[in-house]
Amino acid sequence: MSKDSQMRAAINQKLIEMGERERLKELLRAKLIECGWKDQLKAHCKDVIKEKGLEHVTVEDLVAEITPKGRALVPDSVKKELLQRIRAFLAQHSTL
Amino acid sequence: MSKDSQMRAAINQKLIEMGERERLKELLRAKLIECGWKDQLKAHCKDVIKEKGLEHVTVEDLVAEITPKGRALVPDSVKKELLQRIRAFLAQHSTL
Amino acid sequence: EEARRKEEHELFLDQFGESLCSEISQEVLTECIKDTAELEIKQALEEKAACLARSSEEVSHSLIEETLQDEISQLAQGVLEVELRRIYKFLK
Repeated sequence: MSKDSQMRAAINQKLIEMGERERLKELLRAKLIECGWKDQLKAHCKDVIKEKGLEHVTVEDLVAEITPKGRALVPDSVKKELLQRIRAFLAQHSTL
Repeated sequence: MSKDSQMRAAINQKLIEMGERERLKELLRAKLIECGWKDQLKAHCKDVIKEKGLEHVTVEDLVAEITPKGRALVPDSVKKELLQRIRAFLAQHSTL
Repeated sequence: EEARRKEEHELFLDQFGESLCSEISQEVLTECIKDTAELEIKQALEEKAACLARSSEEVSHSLIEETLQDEISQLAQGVLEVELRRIYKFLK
């Protein structure tokens, strides 16, 4: 295993052990609600269901339909904030 | 048109198309005789005629007088049976 | 040398940070999208069932009302005719 891979594995383990990975996921979930992303996604879901007809749409179909828009709708500010949190953690917990 | 109005229209159309609406009305007429509703209402009719006097009462007056009791006398079991028939029909034939 | 290692380390942290961000985002988005889709379909089905139940009751009520109107009208007419014939016979 290369030095980089070793370091990645070590940091990942630390993230999990310290509960930070879960906290980061929670942060993102909260931000996605706060910024209205979830509401926009729900509205898009309703549109797709109406368009295709409830009797013709499965969960898998719906996920396939809404995923592109779902990913596109995530505000840059939310991605930025997550990245900043991660960088802060890495700065604190990774050593040369 | 509201969703409920659309649904009602769709249900009625299906019932009519498959002749079920007529069958349900026939069923109801038969039940109204079977449970004594017709006899009770006939008796009530005669009472109203006696009370108002035959020379003073028209068919319209009579209908207006006896209708409230007519509605009240329909047994809950008959209403329930009709609703169950409709539900069973829709369960079998529904692409609503 | 120290500066070079530090620079390499910073670059590694940047790249790793980005890939971790992407990984966590992917995981959360996939989960949220699936949960939302499931919930929306479930709610739509429940709403439809409730609408069907309400509408069936209303259709049933209308059918009863329509039948009663016919029956009451016929009954009233019938009883009145019988009474009139009775009186007429009596008068004769």
